[in-house]
Amino acid sequence: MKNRNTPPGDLAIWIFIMAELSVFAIFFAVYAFTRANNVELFNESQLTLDRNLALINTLTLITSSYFVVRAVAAIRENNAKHCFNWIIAALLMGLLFLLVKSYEYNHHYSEGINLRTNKFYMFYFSLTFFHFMHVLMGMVILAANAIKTRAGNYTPENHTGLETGASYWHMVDMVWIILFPLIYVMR
Amino acid sequence: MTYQSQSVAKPYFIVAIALFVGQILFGTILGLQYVIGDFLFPEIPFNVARMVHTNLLIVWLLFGFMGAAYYLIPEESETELFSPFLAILMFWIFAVAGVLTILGYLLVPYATLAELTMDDLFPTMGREFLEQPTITKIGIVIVALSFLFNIGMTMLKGRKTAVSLVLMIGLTGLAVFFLFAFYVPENLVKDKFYWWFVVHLWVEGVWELIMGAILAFVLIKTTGVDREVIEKWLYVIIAMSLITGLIGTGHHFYWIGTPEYWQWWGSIFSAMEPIPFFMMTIFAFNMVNRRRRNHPNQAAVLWALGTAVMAFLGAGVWGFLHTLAPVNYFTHGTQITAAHGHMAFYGAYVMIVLTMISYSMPMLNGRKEANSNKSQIVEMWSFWIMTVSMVFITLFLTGAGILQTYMQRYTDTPISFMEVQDKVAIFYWLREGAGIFFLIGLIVYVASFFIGGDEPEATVKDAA
Amino acid sequence: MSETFTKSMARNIFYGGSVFFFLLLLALTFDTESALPELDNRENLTEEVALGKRVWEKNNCVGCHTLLGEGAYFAPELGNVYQRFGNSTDAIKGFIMSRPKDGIPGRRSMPQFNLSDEELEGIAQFLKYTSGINTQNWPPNIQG
Amino acid sequence: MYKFIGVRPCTFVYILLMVLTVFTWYVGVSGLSGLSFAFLVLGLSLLKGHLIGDYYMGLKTVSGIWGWVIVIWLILPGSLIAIAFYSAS
Repeated sequence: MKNRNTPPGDLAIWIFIMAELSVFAIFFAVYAFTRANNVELFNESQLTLDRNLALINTLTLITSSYFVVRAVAAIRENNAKHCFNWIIAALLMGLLFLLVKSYEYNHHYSEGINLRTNKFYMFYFSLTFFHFMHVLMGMVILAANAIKTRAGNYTPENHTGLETGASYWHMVDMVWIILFPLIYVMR
Repeated sequence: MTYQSQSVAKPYFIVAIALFVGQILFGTILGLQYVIGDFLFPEIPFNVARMVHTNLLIVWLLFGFMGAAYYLIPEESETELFSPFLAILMFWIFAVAGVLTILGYLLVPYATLAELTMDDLFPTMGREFLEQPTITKIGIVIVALSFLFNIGMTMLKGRKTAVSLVLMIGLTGLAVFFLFAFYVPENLVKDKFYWWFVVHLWVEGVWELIMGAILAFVLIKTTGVDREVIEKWLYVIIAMSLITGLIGTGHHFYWIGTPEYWQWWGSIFSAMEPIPFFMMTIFAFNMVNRRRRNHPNQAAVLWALGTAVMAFLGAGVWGFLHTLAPVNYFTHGTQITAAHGHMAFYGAYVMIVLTMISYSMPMLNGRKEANSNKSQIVEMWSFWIMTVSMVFITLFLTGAGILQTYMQRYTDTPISFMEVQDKVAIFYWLREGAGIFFLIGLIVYVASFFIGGDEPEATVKDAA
Repeated sequence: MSETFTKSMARNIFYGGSVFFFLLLLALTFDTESALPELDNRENLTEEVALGKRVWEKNNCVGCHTLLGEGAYFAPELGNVYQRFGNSTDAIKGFIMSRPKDGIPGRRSMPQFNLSDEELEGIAQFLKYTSGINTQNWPPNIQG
Repeated sequence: MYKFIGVRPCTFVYILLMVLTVFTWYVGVSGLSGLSFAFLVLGLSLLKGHLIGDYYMGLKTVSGIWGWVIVIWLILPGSLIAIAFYSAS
């Protein structure tokens, strides 16, 4: 049932989302083509990454995104309290993602691996760090949403602000869903 | 003119145009020196003429920006300027400092100027575009701070609009990033790296905010489109400018001793830098098409549309041409860069200042809304002569640049710089010709202020 | 549901986006700073080189030449002039000293700057130092 | 919101996303390589992205171009990645 012409949330965030997605799309494509010219280096370096931690992080982000979906559903059912709780749960999952990723970074740095080690790590760090900052940004937005929910600013009729934050958060999740197989699995 | 104090903008604009004339005169000297190497040598060597050319550009654009702010801010804030006296005082300080600096360039060798201004105490001279003696730089900071204080206080006591806020952020950023001009480390790589924090973050960062704000102001005034709509798009466009432009700084960090990853970051983000300029073009035409009134000042509307198009071509398209690292490897520091620089500066910043002058000068001269038809027609002629000339300057420099890139960099049997310069001389002659036409266009522009002054104001019917 | 596109959201994105990408620029700047020691040839940055850089600046050399591709495009690139002149600082000094005071009829010529011996040595050492910076293999060939 | 035996559609989608993710991880840790596995994993990820677009972002209820933005976005890098991996093998 198609009942609207524009996506949920403020159209301004969708312009922003499109810009962000374009950057990621170019980055992904450039990664793939650079890999095509350095297959051995990429395959070899890829093996040093921790796929288990990446799995945890992927599940974490999907779960977090799901919580945000429930938060929006809750406000539509006029339950601001549940909505708030769902957002907090989503934020905690975001925090878990950051912790796991930081642990991973720390591990790399302790081994002396950084942006400049080789082409693969250049892409690995650039893409994941760029995404890492998006998670941070998304959490700031969600936190603002949580405060507004608490203050009773959202109603079942009007909760565009929450939808805006939710859309951005799902975008961050979706980018990771492509990033995870591309960098950690595909070889 | 709604507020008396807006009139302080007038001397700023007049000096801006006078310096513009000087800039173009020196431009034609430079163009000639490209083909007649000993022209005016050793009295005015190339480096001095170039310094005058670029510094005059920067200074007159700053005069233009300040004049624009002094006109725009009171009107947006719906209040008189905080201190017209301070504005006039700063005008004289800036004008005198600017003229003295230019005279210093011309009258004594640069090394002597460095001695005279005691550059050794706090060395900041001798870097491209930032050649001003340290004392002049300090003067610029003082003028900029007083200026920001003046318009900031005006905003505080009046209405706060998105246009004035964005303009204020842009001008503040301009002052803040200029501070990097005082950081001149011994380490050449660091020197170059932070030099771009002035140059890039100006022209591909905060200046775009200034440009966007002035364009939005003129569009609000001349089209009558709802302010909400224009301001909304202003925010979206400048957001895109900074999103792409900040990391886009990386396109200057490919070959100056910085890590390789800048080639990737710089290429990806600067490839998106044309987007905000494209949006600006769409935005300007859209607003004019949705106009609720026909403004009698058609010249100002022409400038506004022109700046949107030329900024996209010069900054967007010509920038994209050589921004990707694999291309830039061959084109870095050739005439391609010069071609891009000329059209981008003209399209984005020269034309936006001329847009503002075109819009506000009639009121500053006591007219109600617009100049006479006769004057506007002359002004529009100057628009076309200058703009078409600039297109040709850019095309000829691009031709020279492509040949230079091929012969000196790309081919298997590269030949030396000076030999290549001889081989592409025809393009420099053509460029000089286009430059003369530009100068003629500029003379026509200046003439438009003295023509049709005693004729009645254009009305909507006449202009439409 | 009606279309929502508000000025306040556009403003928030402008502020948020700008801060976000400025922080990213700072992070990359920080990383660059830590990478520079391997790239910028600082082990050869002697007193003499520092003096040479001052000479370079005081005479506005960048007003005609490019250095690592930045500057004016009127005279040859100097980032690799040391190699182009056969890895010889003497050749560089000789060239600078021999410029005619009144130029060359009809052609471009470098001015005669009347540099002292100390300044000449400095500028030559500065250009030698510059040629040792890791520029990711730029320029493409010896012609600069 | 429409529910099926008391369960929201988004919950079904959530479970599906989790299962597909574990499968992708399994391909990774068991060292399965080669073009067919790369394409399988890529295809599943694009499907996951589409599910997020439709059910999480709510684009399923949007008609017109905005309803397609995520699909279009997925196809662009998706096909470029596929071409790159194909050319590398």
